[in-house]
Amino acid sequence: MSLRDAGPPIALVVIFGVFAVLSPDFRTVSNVQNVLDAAAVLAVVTCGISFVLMMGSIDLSSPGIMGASAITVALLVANNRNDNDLGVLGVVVAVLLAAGLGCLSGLALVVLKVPSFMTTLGISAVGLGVATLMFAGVQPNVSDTMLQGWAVERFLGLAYLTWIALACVLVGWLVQRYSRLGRYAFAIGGAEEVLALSGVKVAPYKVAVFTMAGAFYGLAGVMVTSQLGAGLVQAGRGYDFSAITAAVVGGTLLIGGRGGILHSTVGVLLVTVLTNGLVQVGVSPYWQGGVQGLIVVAAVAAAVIPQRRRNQVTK
Amino acid sequence: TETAAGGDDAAAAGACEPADVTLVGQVRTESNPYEASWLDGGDAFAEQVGLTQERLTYDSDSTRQQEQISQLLAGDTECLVMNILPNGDSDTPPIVEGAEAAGAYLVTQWNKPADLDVTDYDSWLSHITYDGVESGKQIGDALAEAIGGSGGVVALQGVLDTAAAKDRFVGLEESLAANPDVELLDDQTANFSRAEALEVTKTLLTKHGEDIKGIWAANDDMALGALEALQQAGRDDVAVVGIDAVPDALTAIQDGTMTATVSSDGPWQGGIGLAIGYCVATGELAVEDIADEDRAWFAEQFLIEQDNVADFVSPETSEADFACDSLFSRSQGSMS
Amino acid sequence: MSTPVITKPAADAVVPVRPTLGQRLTSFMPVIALVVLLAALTIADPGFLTLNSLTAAVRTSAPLVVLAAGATLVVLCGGIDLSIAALCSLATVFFALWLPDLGGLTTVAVIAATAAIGALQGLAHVLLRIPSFIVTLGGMSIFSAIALVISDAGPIRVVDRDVTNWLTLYVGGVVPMSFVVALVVVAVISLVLRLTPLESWIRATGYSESAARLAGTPVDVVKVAAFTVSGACAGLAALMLVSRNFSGSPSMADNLLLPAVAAIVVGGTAITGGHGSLWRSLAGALVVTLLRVGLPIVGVPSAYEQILYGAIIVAAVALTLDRSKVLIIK
Amino acid sequence: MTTNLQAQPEARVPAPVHALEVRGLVKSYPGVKALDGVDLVVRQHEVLGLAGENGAGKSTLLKALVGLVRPDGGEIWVRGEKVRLRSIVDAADHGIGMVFQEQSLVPNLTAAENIVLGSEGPGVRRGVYRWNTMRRLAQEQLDKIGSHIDPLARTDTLSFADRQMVEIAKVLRIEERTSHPPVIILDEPTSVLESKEIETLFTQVRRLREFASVVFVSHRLDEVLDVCDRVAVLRGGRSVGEVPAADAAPAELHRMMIGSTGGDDHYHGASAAVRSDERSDEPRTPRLVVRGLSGKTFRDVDLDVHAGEIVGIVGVHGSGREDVCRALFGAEPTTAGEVVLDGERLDLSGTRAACAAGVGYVPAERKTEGMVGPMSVADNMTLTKQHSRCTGPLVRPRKQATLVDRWIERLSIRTPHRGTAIQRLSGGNQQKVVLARWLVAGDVRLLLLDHPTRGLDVGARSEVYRLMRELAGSGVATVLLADSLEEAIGMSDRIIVMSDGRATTEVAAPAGGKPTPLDLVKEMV
Ligand SMILES: Nc1ncnc2c1ncn2[C@@H]1O[C@H](COP(=O)(O)OP(=O)(O)OP(=O)(O)O)[C@@H](O)[C@H]1O
Ligand SMILES: Nc1ncnc2c1ncn2[C@@H]1O[C@H](COP(=O)(O)OP(=O)(O)OP(=O)(O)O)[C@@H](O)[C@H]1O
Ligand SMILES: O[C@@H]1[C@@H](O)[C@H](O)OC[C@H]1O
Ligand SMILES: [Mg+2]
Ligand SMILES: [Mg+2]
Repeated sequence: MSLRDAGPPIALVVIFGVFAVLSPDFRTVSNVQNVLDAAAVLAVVTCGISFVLMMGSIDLSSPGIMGASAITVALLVANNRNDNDLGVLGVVVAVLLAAGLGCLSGLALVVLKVPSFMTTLGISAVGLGVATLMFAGVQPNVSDTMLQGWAVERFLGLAYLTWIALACVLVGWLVQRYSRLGRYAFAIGGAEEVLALSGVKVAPYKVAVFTMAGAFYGLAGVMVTSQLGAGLVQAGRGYDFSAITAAVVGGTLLIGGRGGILHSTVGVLLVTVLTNGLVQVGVSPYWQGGVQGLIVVAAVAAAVIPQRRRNQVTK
Repeated sequence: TETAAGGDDAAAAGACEPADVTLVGQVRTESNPYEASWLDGGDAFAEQVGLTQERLTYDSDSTRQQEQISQLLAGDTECLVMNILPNGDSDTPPIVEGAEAAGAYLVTQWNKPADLDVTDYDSWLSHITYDGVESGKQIGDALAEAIGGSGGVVALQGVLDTAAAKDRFVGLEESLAANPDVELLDDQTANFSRAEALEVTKTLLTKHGEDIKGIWAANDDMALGALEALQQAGRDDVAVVGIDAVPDALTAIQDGTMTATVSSDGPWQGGIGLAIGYCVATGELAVEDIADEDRAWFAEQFLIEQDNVADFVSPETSEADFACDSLFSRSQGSMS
Repeated sequence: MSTPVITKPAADAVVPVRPTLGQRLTSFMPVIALVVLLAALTIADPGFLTLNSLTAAVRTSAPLVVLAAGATLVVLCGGIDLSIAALCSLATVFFALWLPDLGGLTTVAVIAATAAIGALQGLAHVLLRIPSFIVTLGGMSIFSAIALVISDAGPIRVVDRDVTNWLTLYVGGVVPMSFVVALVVVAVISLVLRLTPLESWIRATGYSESAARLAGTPVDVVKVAAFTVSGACAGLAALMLVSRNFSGSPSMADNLLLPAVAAIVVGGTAITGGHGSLWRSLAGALVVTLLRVGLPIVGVPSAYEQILYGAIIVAAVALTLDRSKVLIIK
Repeated sequence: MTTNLQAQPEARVPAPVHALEVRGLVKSYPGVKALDGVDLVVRQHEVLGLAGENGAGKSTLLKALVGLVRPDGGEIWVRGEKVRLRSIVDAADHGIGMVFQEQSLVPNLTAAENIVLGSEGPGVRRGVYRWNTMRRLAQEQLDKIGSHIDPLARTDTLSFADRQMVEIAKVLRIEERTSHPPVIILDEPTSVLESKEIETLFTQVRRLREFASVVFVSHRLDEVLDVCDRVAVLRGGRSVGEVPAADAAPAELHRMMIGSTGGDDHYHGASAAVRSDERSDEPRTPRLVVRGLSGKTFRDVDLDVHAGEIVGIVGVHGSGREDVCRALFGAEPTTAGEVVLDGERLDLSGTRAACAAGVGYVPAERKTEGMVGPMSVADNMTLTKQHSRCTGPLVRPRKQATLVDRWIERLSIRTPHRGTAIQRLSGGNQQKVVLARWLVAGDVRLLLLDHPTRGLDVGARSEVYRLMRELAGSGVATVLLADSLEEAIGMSDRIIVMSDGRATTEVAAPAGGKPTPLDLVKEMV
């Protein structure tokens, strides 16, 4: 990591330090575990969105895709609505469905040439619609022990879900570093037109990235279902903007071609530490959102100071 | 320049043929079990009178609710009956004024500014709600009792700018005053949401640890989220209470994992609003004949605990509930 | 200059330059999309196409048009303003709180305040070099918090309706005043851009900020101005909401953010900046409004409504975006 | 000189199979016929030069040869076989590859990845990168051209010239792709290279001839004649003839390009055209006085430029001369120093202040910094001096039209219309528009020109020279970062040599007393 990338990790350490000083409750081992557990779902969503952001596109589809996958998995594993008991297969189907929805936004982008901002917004609505259809007015509650166990059982002090998230980050990092898909996603953000001049057809890679992102959101939807013990249409509410915030705070910028999974993960931790810390130090619930917004802006400002140039373009 | 929308035939009560009546039920979303059951109740009533209900949802979006209603009122309003769940208190006045100008029959539930008086209007037939202060206090007391009268509790508030959230919290404060040994360790909002409640509860559990003996949640969805958090933290010594009597909460009470909830009867709410409107529209009931205390009233509610939960597991609405002469039988009295 | 060294090549005269039919069509696409949608809704429910119904729809669209119009300027500069909806909610609270003291001046005071807040965000963006996405995302949560605190987390009734009443009147008995105001906003801003150097400054900034800067374009001033107008528009939209709801509330307009951005994109304005116009956003806002109110009213069940909404906005953009102006679609 | 010393395939088989043949190629764009029936033959093992004015259609033709432009009519034959080239991959499979006029590397990838991009071969197995193989593959290409850059360096950390080398290394990958002798197209590869790098490139080109055919485009006609075997000339989208390089002179080529016996040879005769020198005796206050200017990449720079004077700054990469220019325009922060323009302190805080004070700047990176691509020629031209098209605060379209048309005429800008998007113009014509931007109002006092003739054809170039002199004649002070040493000498009255961020020497270059390039190079090292 170059000096340019050091801003967000430093900000993370500083914010962690400040909360640790301010609140004895914050600096306990169990709270650190809690922070890591709480970061799990956001980390998985952010894994997916990071590849999209690296391409210079944007993705607002996580609320819909997570909702659809949450309901799907809840209806496929052992539950109170039907006699299904597919177990892991149910998880796989939910993730595949999510990947399919992601693929649709990618296809609409490259085939219809509609900006991703819109295609993903549209797909989010479609996902919510599909989820609402399947929900059909009765809450599907999960009785599958495996899925419930993910949220409850622990290994080395961390919930299984947290280990799943760690695995996702690792996979994401490997994809980014060692796969053509990952490197091309990065290159598309750097200079898409050049790839075409080099004879690379970018469209399949774009579709693949959105598909992969969809799969990550799908897994995140499953994780939320595991945590809540029930399939909720709103399982993904708010994750679109929080994932983007986390990624950007960590240095995966919206212009594309910058940052990556590890950057974004730092951002996830930063955002989660903030949320947790503000409760721990007892900031009024009325002010929490505002203080969090302020600190995010300040953190990004601090991170960009070393990179500032006179004729720099900031969008 | 004068208003174009709406007809001048306002409140020509009782002129409608039963077959000409249009029934509209509007709630936030069909993806919430309580609100979905509300619309189902509306359907049941409609079927009972040989009509269908138009189901509208606005996705917890106040502007969208207003937009839908003004579009609705721009159509044929002569025999229009609306049973509406306003998103928040502030959403009620424009709905009421719109209905009044268009002459559509309106019943609202849950949210209304305290100083807005139903009797000032002709088309706004009735406003129904549950006494939030009362329910907040009831579950507060149940919680205090469950933890043996003393110990620390935390509160999960609803969407901060709704009357339901505020009233219920006032009820909790009353309960705390009556139980001086129960201490409120912390209060946070989880926006009536199960997912948010899960996160907030986890954080509160690490913050206050063993001090937490009970969790007071302003609705059942949050209570269920809190239960998940407790399970994940391996805590089975914490009492949890909520409001709404959604099926999952009732199951939890049966299992003994949850302590208490207060009934809100979704199917009945969905039917009764349409029934009042229908009776007036078809002339079986005149607005002037509705007693003032029935224009804005608290509906009957019950504290549900393990001993009486069986009575509430499958809420039934009967045709009798919606008969024009017994519309107000569940009233617990006028809103003060 | 003396002897012309370069001979004029003959090729120049060969092909006349005239926009092709296709090019002409693309600039009308937003309107075409609107008409097609209206026709489809009418076919689904013939009762939908009545004067009353259209009047209600344009009245409904007014705040969205104003919000989208302001934010279009920011988008044209290559940025984005995610704070408009939260700022608009905050402005409704300001209005309700200040009305008892300021009376008739409240309108001016609220719009000035939101313009100033917009300017502040613009300054933070250009001075601290933080992406507008982040500045305004932060702004969004900060404004919500402020609104929540100063309103004591609840709606505030507006009892004195005289100040906002004019917005609820109808011009000629049919055209809602609030929509007329929205049209005036779009027209005035568009004209000012067209008639002054502002338009080329904004486009240059949006298409290529560094080239614009090196050509001496006042890039920073232009951006701050765009955020200021966007803020002012949020204030004006707040006024329209208050006139309609008789109250201010800390979350009143929050849900208008995505529809407003959708309106801009559906109109065919490039989210990457440079290309687009306020007229397009006007058409886009009408399309979005028709979808929001039309689908449920013609009886589409709520789950299908969301699916249709998603599919139609994507299709609409596929129709309206002029791809010759936007080379790379991100 | 490189006359045909290398082995040419002398064996004249009855019907010689050409590496590449183009017959009657046609391509129209809205408002312009870019190719109007071009015929062209590229023989096996030759270096073919392609000359033509800006906008003559060279790039369009070459893009058609690599499948990027779909021609409206005509035929392309590769090694005796008629082909349709649908994409760049298609062309590569036929053994045709190209280095583009505008740089085309992915800035945030490594040089190695750029070199193998799109044809990674064993560098990627089943979608998985094998970094070591990738580096080796890239190193092989870099070795071919003797470049020493680190294959794993991120491309955006490389200098412009190094990036150009990466581009050439990349196109040479085509050798690996086909068993036939490839055709390698270089569209203005030298316009941004230093003389040493140019020599390296030429060595490469000559090496390539042994196993490939090369098509080479440059506006430096002496260079074209130097490296090529044969030169074909395009004019107005038509082939107007060809000459063997051995017995042609630049002037002759130029005549073919413009279709008339052009005037004097401005390219070589630049130093002759110098204005009155009576003023050199009496001392005057300089128009621009720079004292002790320091910034990130330069220190303690002193510089005087008189009204009507052209001062060239020369220096190698990293000499800091570009940044000095940018600093004077307020586009680069300074840490110390004072700049006075016409007796008034110049505000260096931003570009706008500089513009207002009458400073103009033409950046070297035209595509990203010089122009706003999708905007019209007219709007690009009046972007800076808005008042030139306004009355009060209001834009007057008629006024703008008249003004812009006058400048289009005056600088012979080839554009279908003033309303055409500037990105549709050829590079040279774009540059003229960018230059015109500073002239439309007639109020510029100091012009900072960073490679103002980069990519311009001979005619356009002399037009720009003439313009610079005319401006100087009207009192404009000019700072010139020239495209070549010859240009610097020819155009400047004085030359400042910069190295390592400092102005080291000053060399007078009055008309009649010009230093030789060698004199300057001595000062530079
Ligand atoms: N994409 C395009 N759209 C419209 N016109 C174009 C396009 N590309 C090229 N042209 C026009 O075609 C003509 C030939 O352009 P081309 O780029 O081939 O010239 P060139 O000979 O390479 O010039 P230069 O020496 O300046 O690079 C020019 O008039 C140019 O404006
Ligand atoms: N070693 C050298 N021998 C001969 N001429 C040289 C040498 N180095 C530089 N020059 C000449 O000096 C001038 C500037 O050189 P250069 O090519 O570096 O320009 P540039 O690419 O714009 O500069 P830079 O890249 O400084 O950052 C040119 O005219 C070039 O021909
Ligand atoms: O749970 C309900 C909540 O969703 C609504 O906002 O208000 C009433 C509550 O009981
Ligand atoms: Mg060219
Ligand atoms: Mg150089």
